[in-house]
Amino acid sequence: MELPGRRSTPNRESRVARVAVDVVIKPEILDPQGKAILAALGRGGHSGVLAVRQGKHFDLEVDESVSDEDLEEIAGTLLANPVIETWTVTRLDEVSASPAAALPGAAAGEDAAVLR
Amino acid sequence: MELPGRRSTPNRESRVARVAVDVVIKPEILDPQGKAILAALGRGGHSGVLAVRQGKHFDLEVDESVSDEDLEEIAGTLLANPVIETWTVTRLDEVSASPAAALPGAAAGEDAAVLR
Amino acid sequence: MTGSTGTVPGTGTAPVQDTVAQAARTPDARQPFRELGLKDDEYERIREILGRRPSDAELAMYSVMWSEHCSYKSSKVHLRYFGETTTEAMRSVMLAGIGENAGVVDIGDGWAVTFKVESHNHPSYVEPYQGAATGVGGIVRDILAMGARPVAVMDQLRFGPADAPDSQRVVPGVVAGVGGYGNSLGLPNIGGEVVFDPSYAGNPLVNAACIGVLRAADMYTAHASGAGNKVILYGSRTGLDGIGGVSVLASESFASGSGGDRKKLPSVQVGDPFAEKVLIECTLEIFRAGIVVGIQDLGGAGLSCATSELAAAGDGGMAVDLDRVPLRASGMTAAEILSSESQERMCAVVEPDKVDAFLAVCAKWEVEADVIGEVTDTGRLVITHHGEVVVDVPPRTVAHWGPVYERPVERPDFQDALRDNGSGSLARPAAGELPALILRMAASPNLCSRAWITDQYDRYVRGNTVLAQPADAGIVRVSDDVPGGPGDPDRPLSRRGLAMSTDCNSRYTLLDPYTGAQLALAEAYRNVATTGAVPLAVTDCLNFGSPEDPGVMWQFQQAVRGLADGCVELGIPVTGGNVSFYNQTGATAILPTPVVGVLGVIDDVTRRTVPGIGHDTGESLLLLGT
Amino acid sequence: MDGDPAGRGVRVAGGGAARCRGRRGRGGAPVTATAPASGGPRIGVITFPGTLDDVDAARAVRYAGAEPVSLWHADADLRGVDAVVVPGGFSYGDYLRAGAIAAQAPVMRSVIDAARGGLPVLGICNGFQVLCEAGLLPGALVRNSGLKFVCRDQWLRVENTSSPWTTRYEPGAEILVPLKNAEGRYVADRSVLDELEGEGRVLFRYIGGGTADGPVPDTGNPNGALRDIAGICSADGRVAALMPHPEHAIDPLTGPTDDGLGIFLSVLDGLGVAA
Ligand SMILES: Nc1ncnc2c1ncn2[C@@H]1O[C@H](COP(=O)(O)OP(=O)(O)O)[C@@H](O)[C@H]1O
Repeated sequence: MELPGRRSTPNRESRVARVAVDVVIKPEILDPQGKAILAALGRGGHSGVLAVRQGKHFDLEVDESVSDEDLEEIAGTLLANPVIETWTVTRLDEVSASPAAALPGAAAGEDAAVLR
Repeated sequence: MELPGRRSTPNRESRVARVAVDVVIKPEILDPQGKAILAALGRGGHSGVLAVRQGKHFDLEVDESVSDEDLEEIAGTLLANPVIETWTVTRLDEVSASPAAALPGAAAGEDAAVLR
Repeated sequence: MTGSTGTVPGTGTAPVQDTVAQAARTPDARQPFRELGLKDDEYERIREILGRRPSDAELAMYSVMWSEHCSYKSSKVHLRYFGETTTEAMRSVMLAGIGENAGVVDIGDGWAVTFKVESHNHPSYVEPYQGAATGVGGIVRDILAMGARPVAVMDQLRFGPADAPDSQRVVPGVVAGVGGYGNSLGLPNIGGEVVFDPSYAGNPLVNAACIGVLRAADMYTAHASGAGNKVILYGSRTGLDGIGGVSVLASESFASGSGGDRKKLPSVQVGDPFAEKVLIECTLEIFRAGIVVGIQDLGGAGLSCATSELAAAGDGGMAVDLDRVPLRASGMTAAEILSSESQERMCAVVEPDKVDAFLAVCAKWEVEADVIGEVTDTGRLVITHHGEVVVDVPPRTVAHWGPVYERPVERPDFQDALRDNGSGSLARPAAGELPALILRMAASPNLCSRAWITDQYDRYVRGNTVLAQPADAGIVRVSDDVPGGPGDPDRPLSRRGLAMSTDCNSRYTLLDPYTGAQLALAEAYRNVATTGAVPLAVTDCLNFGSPEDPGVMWQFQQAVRGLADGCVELGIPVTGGNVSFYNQTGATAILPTPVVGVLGVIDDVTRRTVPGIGHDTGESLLLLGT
Repeated sequence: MDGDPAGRGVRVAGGGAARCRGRRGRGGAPVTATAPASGGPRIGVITFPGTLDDVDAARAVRYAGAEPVSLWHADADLRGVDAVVVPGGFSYGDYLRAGAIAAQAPVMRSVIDAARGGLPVLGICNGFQVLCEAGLLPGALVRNSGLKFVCRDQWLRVENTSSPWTTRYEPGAEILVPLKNAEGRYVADRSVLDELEGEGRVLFRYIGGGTADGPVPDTGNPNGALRDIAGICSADGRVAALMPHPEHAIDPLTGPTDDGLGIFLSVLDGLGVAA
């Protein structure tokens, strides 16, 4: 069974790296979601939270052919919209190529099969 | 002037902490956005990217009244839906209460204030 | 009210701000008026009006208000033709016409309708989703400002070739933006257009229309009268987004630059449809409570426009204290606060004893509201910031004294060749080729199903949509949203409905702008009439290239005349519209695209004609006309 | 299977709740609202900031013969209503997650309590999302698999006709109602899905998009919902929710059919017995 969201089972020999890309709306641009969440936290009694900005978080798995420059390009052209967003790229721990290990708690189940 | 998107200008004496909360959809649940991005990366020649999952990233500023348990509760009851998502809470550097310092790269006061 | 509330922070690091006093002291200080889009003679004119150089804040105000987008400086002399040709009979249905936020038409039974089309072309090229979304947001606020409940939207789209690489970015983004915003407002999308043509490749057109319904007696106009009345800004906070959008983006070029030395800011506005939905309900509740004198939406040119237009339409002056404007960013200059195009804001004039009631309604909807000034009897618009006067101008000079240009008009040389290049020389398909030809045509981007687009738009919400896609005109039942709520037994459902269609074939318009505009009018008129509705009034959105090109001005002049003459012929008035110039890539203009919208009324929506042929066997097929 | 079968006490309003497929959605006079007798059933309709289809839900309640009572998100008082509808829209802009912020509103705390005490509650679209986020129904609704907002006429099969909200339908009835959402894909753990199926708590399943003439082939599930689930209910059946909009199918003038009216008539039948 092919796992969803994966190009193919990577070569067992190759190293697969996990990369996190965080994309946030530029500070001068309105973040209506952050605003709504802050208000909800206030109503819920969490007045110690002073500010909230919401952005996107991407978990990537890349093989060793992907350089840092590639990652910057991917982030800046596809994952983020440079007109309104900024981003950070973080390489996490290198992980083994076993698909099961790459995703935390990825238990095969009915859903995995439906994910087409 | 009251700062927008901020409950109030924090007391200059108090410490403000930055917290990142990353929320991702559980692996067994379809992530159509991640799938679409992976396909677009393939078309764009980035075949070294093997998997993509999209989630949410929250930047919070909290005062010292907010404990780690509070953060867990905020993440688990509001920011994430435990039925479909998992989350991680990361306390970043403690920052001073000066709004300007609260956001990375917030060079001018203008940017930091726009947390709405 | 005097500007005594704020003082310059004594940090010593705060930038010295240009004030009116400073402007008087330093008459020769150089100002970046050209970067703000003002011509030398326009700048001179401002100095003449003020008897001194303008302060930075004044310069910002004049430059946005005198931009093509806000002042109609190139189109004004031609648009007058609409007024000149409107007869008394045509005028009789109009409660408000050109010049108001939107035209208002009497539809009988005490109901009135306001409707308008507007463009958001350039922003939608830069950032398709947000550009299109805020385009919808802007036109909806225009309608709301008339005191009407917005009841439906439509969108008119023009893109480059469907298979062009940039179309993959622009088309889905624009459609998602139109849907994302309109759907979240709960406004049914009842129709529109999509056309693909190479001339739009670097300059897509995103026009959006909105229809609103009000009781004729409840019409509001934007004016600030009555010295002592309070000026209230409510809605979202004012931030740095969209600064320079009007003077730079919506006029001369895509190049950005706000003129000051503030670092470059993106000239995009980000919409918050949720904030707008709440703003709509809050504003309608304010209208219902009768606690407002006049109201104005904040669109292009933000507070510059709202304050100067409100004051100019009133009977005195206005004093505004910018320290009371709730901001999203610290350290904003007066010029920035005045030019910000932050979305989802409105400005109201309220009698002092109604202010508390006004603020209470805002609090109920969790809408931020602040008194930022008051109406005065000075005849001047005086704006203070940090305790100093930064603007002191006669409001009409900002709002209405913009330059008026008689741009050169010249029929292009290519026009004859174009006209003579008829279809006569084209090969005719043999009879046997027709089936394949029809299939090819049906599959072409300009003729194929629009379901990919219309499936992303909510056409059902509010429950009054009687016709929408694939009909040629949309129909909404006049709202039953009246006291007592939907289906109130004391208020039986109205059977009255509104029909609207917008059309434009820009290839026809290129061949002959005069006739092209008339064909657009005729098509929209027919589309409304064939639903069973009676056409009543017209709005338009005139999308053209650079007015500095005499050939484009000729197209524009011809299209206006054609449309106006056609309206006389049909006996229905143009009640308002919008002009969008500078739609070109380099020296190449888009096809002249005068989008025409016709509004009609149907007395009994149950009698509307449903589109399509052959619902029942045995029906006859008749061909009418020539 | 055209026509209303006799003998089940069908109350006809505006052509009656469709138990069947095949009514063509054109023509027909608008149903005149029947004024409910005072003291008759009252059904609450909640408005959150950003709620859109509250006017439609109120209209549907009125069409069915009950009195709609508007309930405000910030007000915990349910005003003594006999049932509650949580309508569609984008409460709080759908920011964060659809329904997440609304689920914490004061009115929802009262709804949760009342539902535990047996008050019938119907969630429509955003209301379904709110009920899941509030823990009244299992599972969650996530982004449509096609990533786009989908507005279309949707055929559904009524899978359970014994819940208080579905008694007016014949077993296996197929109905056509509008669907419009961006986050309508129902997901839940397999064990939850099995439980729902086992207990007959799947109320509606997607069949396909189409017209009053019938579903168009290959258009089945509009959003990737697991097991084609369009609507579910609580163990006692009294809390029910669906993504499609029955309140937009109460009159062929403004919707594809009047098939949706049956939901509102069903709950009134139950209340009538109780009253
Ligand atoms: N951008 C759009 N937004 C909303 N509805 C649209 C849009 N484009 C087309 N439509 C609708 O789709 C249907 C078919 O459009 P079109 O093919 O342009 O019709 P026609 O060729 O008959 O003018 C019409 O009901 C029209 O209103």
